[in-house]
Amino acid sequence: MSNELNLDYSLLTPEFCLGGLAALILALDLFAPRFRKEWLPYLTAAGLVAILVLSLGWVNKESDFAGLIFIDNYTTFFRVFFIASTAVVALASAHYVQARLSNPGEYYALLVLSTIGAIYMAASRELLTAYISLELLSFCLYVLVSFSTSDRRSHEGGLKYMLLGAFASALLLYGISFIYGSSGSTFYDEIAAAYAGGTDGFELGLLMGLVLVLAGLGFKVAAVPFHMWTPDAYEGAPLPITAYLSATSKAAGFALLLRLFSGAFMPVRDDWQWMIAALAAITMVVGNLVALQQSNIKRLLAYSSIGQVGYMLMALAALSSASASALLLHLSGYVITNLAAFICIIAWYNLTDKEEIRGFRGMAERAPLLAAVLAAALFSLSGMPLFAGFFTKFILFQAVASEGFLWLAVIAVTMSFVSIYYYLMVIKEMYISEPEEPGRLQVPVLLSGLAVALVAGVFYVGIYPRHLLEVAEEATKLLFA
Amino acid sequence: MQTGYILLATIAVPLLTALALTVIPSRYPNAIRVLAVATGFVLFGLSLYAFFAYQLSSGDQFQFELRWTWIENIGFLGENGITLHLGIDGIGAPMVLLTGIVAFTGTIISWKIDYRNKDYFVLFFVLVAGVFGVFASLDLFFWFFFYELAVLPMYLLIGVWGSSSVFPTFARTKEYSAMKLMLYLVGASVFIFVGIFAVFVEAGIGTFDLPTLYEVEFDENFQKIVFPLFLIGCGVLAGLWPFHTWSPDGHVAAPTAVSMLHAGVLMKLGAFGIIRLGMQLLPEGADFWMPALITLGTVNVVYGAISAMAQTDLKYMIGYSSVSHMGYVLVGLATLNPIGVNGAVLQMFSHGVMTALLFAMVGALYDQAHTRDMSVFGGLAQKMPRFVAFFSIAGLASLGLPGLSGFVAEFNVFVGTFQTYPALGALGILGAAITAVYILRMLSQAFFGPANERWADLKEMSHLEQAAGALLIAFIVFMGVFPSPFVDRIADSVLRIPGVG
Amino acid sequence: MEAVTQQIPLEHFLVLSAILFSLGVYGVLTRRNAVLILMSIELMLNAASVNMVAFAAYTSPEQFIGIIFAIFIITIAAAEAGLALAIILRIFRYRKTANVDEIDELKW
Amino acid sequence: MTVAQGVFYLIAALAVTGGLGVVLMRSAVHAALFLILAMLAVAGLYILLASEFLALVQVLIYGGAVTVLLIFALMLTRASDLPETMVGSQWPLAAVVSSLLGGLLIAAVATSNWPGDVGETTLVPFEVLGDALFRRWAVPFEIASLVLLVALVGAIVLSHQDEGE
Amino acid sequence: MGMSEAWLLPLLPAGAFVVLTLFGPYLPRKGDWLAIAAIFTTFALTFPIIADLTSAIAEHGPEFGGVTNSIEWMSVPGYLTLNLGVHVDAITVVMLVVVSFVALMVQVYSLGYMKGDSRYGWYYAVISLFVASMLALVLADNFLVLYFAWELVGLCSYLLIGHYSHLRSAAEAAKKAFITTRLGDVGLLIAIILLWRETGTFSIQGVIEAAQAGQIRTEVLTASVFLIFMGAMGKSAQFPFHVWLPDAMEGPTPVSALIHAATMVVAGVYLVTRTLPLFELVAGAQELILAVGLLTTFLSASMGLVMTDIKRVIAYSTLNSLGLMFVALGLGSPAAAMLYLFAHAFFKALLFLGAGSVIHATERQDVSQLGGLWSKMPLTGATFAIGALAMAGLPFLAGFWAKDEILVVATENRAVFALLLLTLPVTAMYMARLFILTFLGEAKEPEAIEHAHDGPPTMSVPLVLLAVLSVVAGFVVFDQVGRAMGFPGGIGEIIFLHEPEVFRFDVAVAIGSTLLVASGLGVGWLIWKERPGLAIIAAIVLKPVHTLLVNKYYLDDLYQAVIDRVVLMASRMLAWFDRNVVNDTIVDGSAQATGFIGYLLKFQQTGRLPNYALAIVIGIVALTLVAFSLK
Repeated sequence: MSNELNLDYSLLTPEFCLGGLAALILALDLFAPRFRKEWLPYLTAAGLVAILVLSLGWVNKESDFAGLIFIDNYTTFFRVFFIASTAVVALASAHYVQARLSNPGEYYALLVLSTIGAIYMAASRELLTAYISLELLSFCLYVLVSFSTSDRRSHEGGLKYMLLGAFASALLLYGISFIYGSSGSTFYDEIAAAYAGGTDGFELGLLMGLVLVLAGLGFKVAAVPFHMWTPDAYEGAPLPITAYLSATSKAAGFALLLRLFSGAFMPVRDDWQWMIAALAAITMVVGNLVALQQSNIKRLLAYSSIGQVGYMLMALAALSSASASALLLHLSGYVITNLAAFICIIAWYNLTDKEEIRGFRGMAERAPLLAAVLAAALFSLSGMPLFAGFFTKFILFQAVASEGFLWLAVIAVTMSFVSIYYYLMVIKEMYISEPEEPGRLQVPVLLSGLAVALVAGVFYVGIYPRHLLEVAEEATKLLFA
Repeated sequence: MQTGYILLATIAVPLLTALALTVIPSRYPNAIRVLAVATGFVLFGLSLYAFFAYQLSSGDQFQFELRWTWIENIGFLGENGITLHLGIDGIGAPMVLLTGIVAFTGTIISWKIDYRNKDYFVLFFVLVAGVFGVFASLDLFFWFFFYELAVLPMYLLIGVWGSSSVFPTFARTKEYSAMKLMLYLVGASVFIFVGIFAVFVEAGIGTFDLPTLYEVEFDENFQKIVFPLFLIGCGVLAGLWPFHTWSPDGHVAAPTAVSMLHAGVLMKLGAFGIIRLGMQLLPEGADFWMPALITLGTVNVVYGAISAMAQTDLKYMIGYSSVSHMGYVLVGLATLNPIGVNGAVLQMFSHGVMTALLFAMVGALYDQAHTRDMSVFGGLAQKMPRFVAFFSIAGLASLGLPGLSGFVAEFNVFVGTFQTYPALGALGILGAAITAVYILRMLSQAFFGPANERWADLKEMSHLEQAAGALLIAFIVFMGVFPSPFVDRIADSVLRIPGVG
Repeated sequence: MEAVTQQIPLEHFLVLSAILFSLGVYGVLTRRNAVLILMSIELMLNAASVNMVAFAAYTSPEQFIGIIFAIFIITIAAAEAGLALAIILRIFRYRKTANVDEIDELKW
Repeated sequence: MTVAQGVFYLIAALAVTGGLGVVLMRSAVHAALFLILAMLAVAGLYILLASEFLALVQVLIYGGAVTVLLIFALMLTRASDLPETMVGSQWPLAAVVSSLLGGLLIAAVATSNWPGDVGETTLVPFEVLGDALFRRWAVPFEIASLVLLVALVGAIVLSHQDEGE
Repeated sequence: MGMSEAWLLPLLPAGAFVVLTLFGPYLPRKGDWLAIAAIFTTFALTFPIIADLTSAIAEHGPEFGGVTNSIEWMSVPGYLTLNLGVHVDAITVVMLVVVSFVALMVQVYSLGYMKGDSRYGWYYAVISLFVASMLALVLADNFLVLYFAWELVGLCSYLLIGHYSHLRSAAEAAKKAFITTRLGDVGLLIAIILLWRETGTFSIQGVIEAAQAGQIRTEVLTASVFLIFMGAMGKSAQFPFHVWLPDAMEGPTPVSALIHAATMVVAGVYLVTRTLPLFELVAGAQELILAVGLLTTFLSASMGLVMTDIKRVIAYSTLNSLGLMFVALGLGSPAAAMLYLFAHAFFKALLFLGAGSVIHATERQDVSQLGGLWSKMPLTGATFAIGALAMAGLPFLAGFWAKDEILVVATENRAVFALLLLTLPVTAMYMARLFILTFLGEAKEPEAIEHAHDGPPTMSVPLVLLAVLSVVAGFVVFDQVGRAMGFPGGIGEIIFLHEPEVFRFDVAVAIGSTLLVASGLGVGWLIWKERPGLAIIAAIVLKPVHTLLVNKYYLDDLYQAVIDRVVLMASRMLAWFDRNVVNDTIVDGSAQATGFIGYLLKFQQTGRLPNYALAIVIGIVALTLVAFSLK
């Protein structure tokens, strides 16, 4: 490392602002109790949107902070991505938190803080920074998952998530130590340079490190067999946090994985490619098959998200510039879709207290808009056209096939076909089954608006995905420079 | 004037209508109906125009071409990576016309739906757009896109507006049928999807544009491996035995207009796909696998016909007869000679119109009688003479009576089959005779004979239904008497398929 | 005096940490009390730190990234312990148990 | 055998003993005490590796704060004397798997020829360390502070709610 | 109007059909006049054609092959061309006259007979369509058009048999007729395509020329010929396809006269006549025709003896006649067959229309309920008697000449000759029986005949015209008759154009056959008129035979059993197989298996944290083991 470190703190402005926003929220919560209940989510969202706009200022800029944090299009992409999804979750939480949770200030503050962790997972090009960012995100999520006082499931989910998370980060750290030991550095580019010079002397150590890193990060993104916390944490967590888990936490894991594997481990591609391919295959299969047997919508979506992770891992296995942008594309499509689905579920839960799939009976009668949006989201997840899922899957699978992993693509398509069944089961309850009790439900404008906006996004990506694909392309271009 | 905007309109108009319908408040059901039928009429007009404005001697393989770049030069996509490339050849033209006819009559038939008719029409038009899209797309991505789009609304259309059937020994709920249909069709798309991957990767030119890919010479072994993917994938949709069981159950459970579109048009997508993706893209693979297809196709014909004979439910009988008739299409395609393929395409059109008529009529009856069990009917001819007349014409067309469309198509198929596989051709003709048996049994049992008191208050079908039926009959007779407009278009394009002729 | 690194091979440190790590893993897998599981995890974290420091000392002492890393590991471990204990205590308060085998309402 | 080697093996023995105690002791409090032993041994290793600062931190934070916290938690959960602290039913499989893992790890580290094995140790001065920590590694440092903040807030929230009940 | 414009003939009634179908209900009198006008014009137009043909024959001599005129219908360029075309030659012309004249008679007759029918207009429409199709059939220059028309006449037959659709029996009979003939059609279609495959043409003349030039492989030709014959057997109700014809009597009687006596059922004869050169090339083909013809003749003659339904008896007599025509064809004399066909059309139509008048007047059609009508309906009785005698073959009536020609031809084959002679008295007997039981003796149900009287002129005029023709039609075989009527070359020449020798008359055969017929009539008179007890005694003495005959040799029952037991059972089994094996087991089974795997897999989620951790470690160990072993 040269001596002239670039310590330009202005590069980190958005995150400082996020930190400030979190502090502001905490402070308001503490000192202005009257204010807190109604306005905090809106304040959070407004602040996040402002920061989002601010972070757009780094579009097409390229710089780094001390070699640790890289501000390039990839980072900017994920800044926007994470801040936006946090904003959505914050808004979606408004009614839920007010009605069911205490300590809203901490809730929103933790959401905002976790965003910083997620962003730096994407931005860091150094293992320590990445690790710490990961922990920041994880800590926030541990707390948020167990945030509900009254719900025993929340405690249990939190406990499992927390302990297993700590276990996984121990594994990750141990793996990182091998990487560090074998390359002499924790900077991605230096690791890559070291490995490019040959790995003959320390093959096994390197493999060990790769396996452990993969396990640690695989845990974060819920790859089978490191996934087992997922359904429990999803089910236990307060609903908006389940949405957040499925969106930001997953995306951040992939952001990290993508930058790490493309930046540091590319020279030893042969060593890890098959591992990820194997994980991808088994993840897709297990996630989708077990989802067939679920009766709780949160658990269903947990397993469905595991299945989706399998698809995304495929792109990682077939790592190339094309598949990386396909991965980003799919990730964005998936998150938008999933958030849309969760908004509907949250709204429905707010109104009816039901989260069993059976509880969605007659939703089309009682809340047609929500039902339509949820159906669209589920269709999108299953990969039906007009919706984002079709295009993103098409591109993703095609990219994987183009890299010589046709067999993985075949499994993916097959599993994607299996997934139709359980999505349709939900749609069936909503549209075909008779409602348990009659009467239209009054859905708050905020949630309806949010749902419509997200589903518009789903359509936009599904019908004219060119822009998003170009953005993803721009974002990943430098990873392979 | 030939312009690809016609084709674009056939896709865009139903989609925009679907969008517009979502805006109309559901408390104006009649406004919704009027808009739907008007759209159906426009689609009919557009497809009619596309069919007749198709120029016979233009020399271009595809006409009405339109190319909008959608995405290119990104990632693995090269120049013209994904383009909204529309165009029809002589095979696509009658298919577009068929879709127009069935969509229009389908909207008319759907007039009387009043349970959530807005949602119904929205889904219906999405389905229609998908079907038009498949027939008009010259880009693998969009082909697949529209294919899935056509499948998308099926679950709800059947699940919400469909009907369950209960028989003494078994029952088929609409949920079951809808689910099976969806899974089958999406499962079929798995094969197509994989085939598309393989073709794209193997071609290695970064484009999904079909005409461009047609220029590529694929390795023979590759063709042999990939062709079955398209064959099975598309074959499922075409009701290929033994992947046919979705179709009778699905048709029975679906609401009338959806059955019409489904049996009439959607099943043709499969056969169309075998031509577009299979035969045109991978001629050597086709050559290698066609003996298998012709065998299965013959099984389809005979198996479907015999199964139809045992049915007591009118719709099931028609459903199995569709399996049988689609067998002719498959057999015709598998002959790989111009006559047989020509016959197959004719049969696609013919069966489409005819089966749409059959389903429309069954629907008209079911709406009044609330049963489709042919053994409880009798003497309907006295109460509903026009209904019976329409039904009989459809039935006669389906048993291949000369002067109606079925004969022209089947005759070509037979002649084509005899050129290469005389024994199978004879079996096919026997299948036609069996068709006569079950059709006539049904007519005799349900419609003739002494009037049954139970049905004393049945009324003649409505004027709307009569209009729809008359339109369909007009095309059945038109093609039966004057097939040249169809054959001229089809033959020209069939002769361009590599490996045929 | 010869540096320690010349007297003791790097592998010895690594093997020691591997043993500690495996013990920690074993503890996580077998202990039923959540607090004891946490303790086993701390053992694993220590093993990782030992690795880091050993690698730092042997392979790139001028950069001492490993040492920095170890500092952070300790920090995180402490925070982790605190947070985990809060969660465990709450579970205990509601269920009167910290036995992870009994905390299995969420399954399947 | 040099002094350093002797010291190393002694410390190693202590560390392993501590580790074994943590995972095997029937009494939870005893296990905690063995954890302290293991951590102190690790601190010894740090000193051997010329990282006094780290050793200090290890003793203070781990040996002091963390362990006390753990013991405190054990007391609060009144778990020390209950049989449930003993091994779970999957211990045979766990034993096999962990020893396999251990074996693989040892095989990996032992057979590897780690690059850049310089063979000399330099003490990292406190000020250099501090400088690096606050300049070069400022970002992780900041994030770590956020992590601590989150842990703090989290712990407060989670226990505060309980009292609100 | 010459032979080339013959395509116009079918178009006239076809046009009437279209107009009647679309606008029938809005036309005065439901448009019957339009149908009759169309058929009358058609009939009138046949004369210029005959004149054109006879002058062409006079000009070109007997080698004149006819005139063909065709247009393209559809084509796959270079592979398949389908033409629509007409071919006019001697055989065609005979058929044209028969069809258009009988059709005209029947339509006029129907004015009275069908009056008041609820589907009067539809009846006329279908009759028009039938005439159009039948004309197209006989005019067809290629197999495709022939098949086209062949199927359409079948359809019209179906529609008309089922005209009284409210009767279960009519609906069933219509179905039976269509399906049975369709089975034969399968053969015809296969033959057409096989021949096309060999020769590349659908043209009948083209195929025959190719066959004669030896361009068709023997096995294909053999197969085709037998398949063509199968089609002919179906349409002409030859054994074993004969079962539909008696049932077809469920239709209105004029329809039976037109379709099931004079025209459609002889289409098979016409087809074989047309393609006889093909049969001649195949060993055994003609013998088969002969055998089938004889068998049908015998079966039907014997069954005619015991039937009591007036129309059915006539139907069996039709079978009898059709059998004779096939015998003639089998003996290699199309001229004899055509001659019989020509004469048969008139007297059989006459018989049916006469029976129609009886039914119309009495509303009964079982001879056991009739009798004594002679006094009430003298005109009907007289014309019916002429028809019956012509059928029996009494000298100088139309049937006589034709039958004798067949016998003359048969003299070359003693066995056949003997068998034919045997049928003569039987035929005469049952015709006598029919006439006697209907018109003579006591009325068995007096109230039935109380108000019976001859029909209105629309019904009687056709009867009279047909009766006249039944008497004189035979004379056309003599060229002098034709010349007298102003046709150059005579009419008989038309029929015998392709025969080595024209009409032969063997006095010995004539006398012999006349004696046999007379004895048959005499026996009939004796049994049913003079000694009615004899019939009862015979029925008792020959009870097994009687039962066998009444039950139609149990053939209908056999067929029904095969259909019920075998075909329907098989189809039910297949449907069961499809539902339970293909669908429920294989399809649903694989879906359930997938679900079951999911069910098993979900139990990995035990809810216990140590298990989760164990899974993670196992995953790591497994990956590492594989990774290490790969190295």
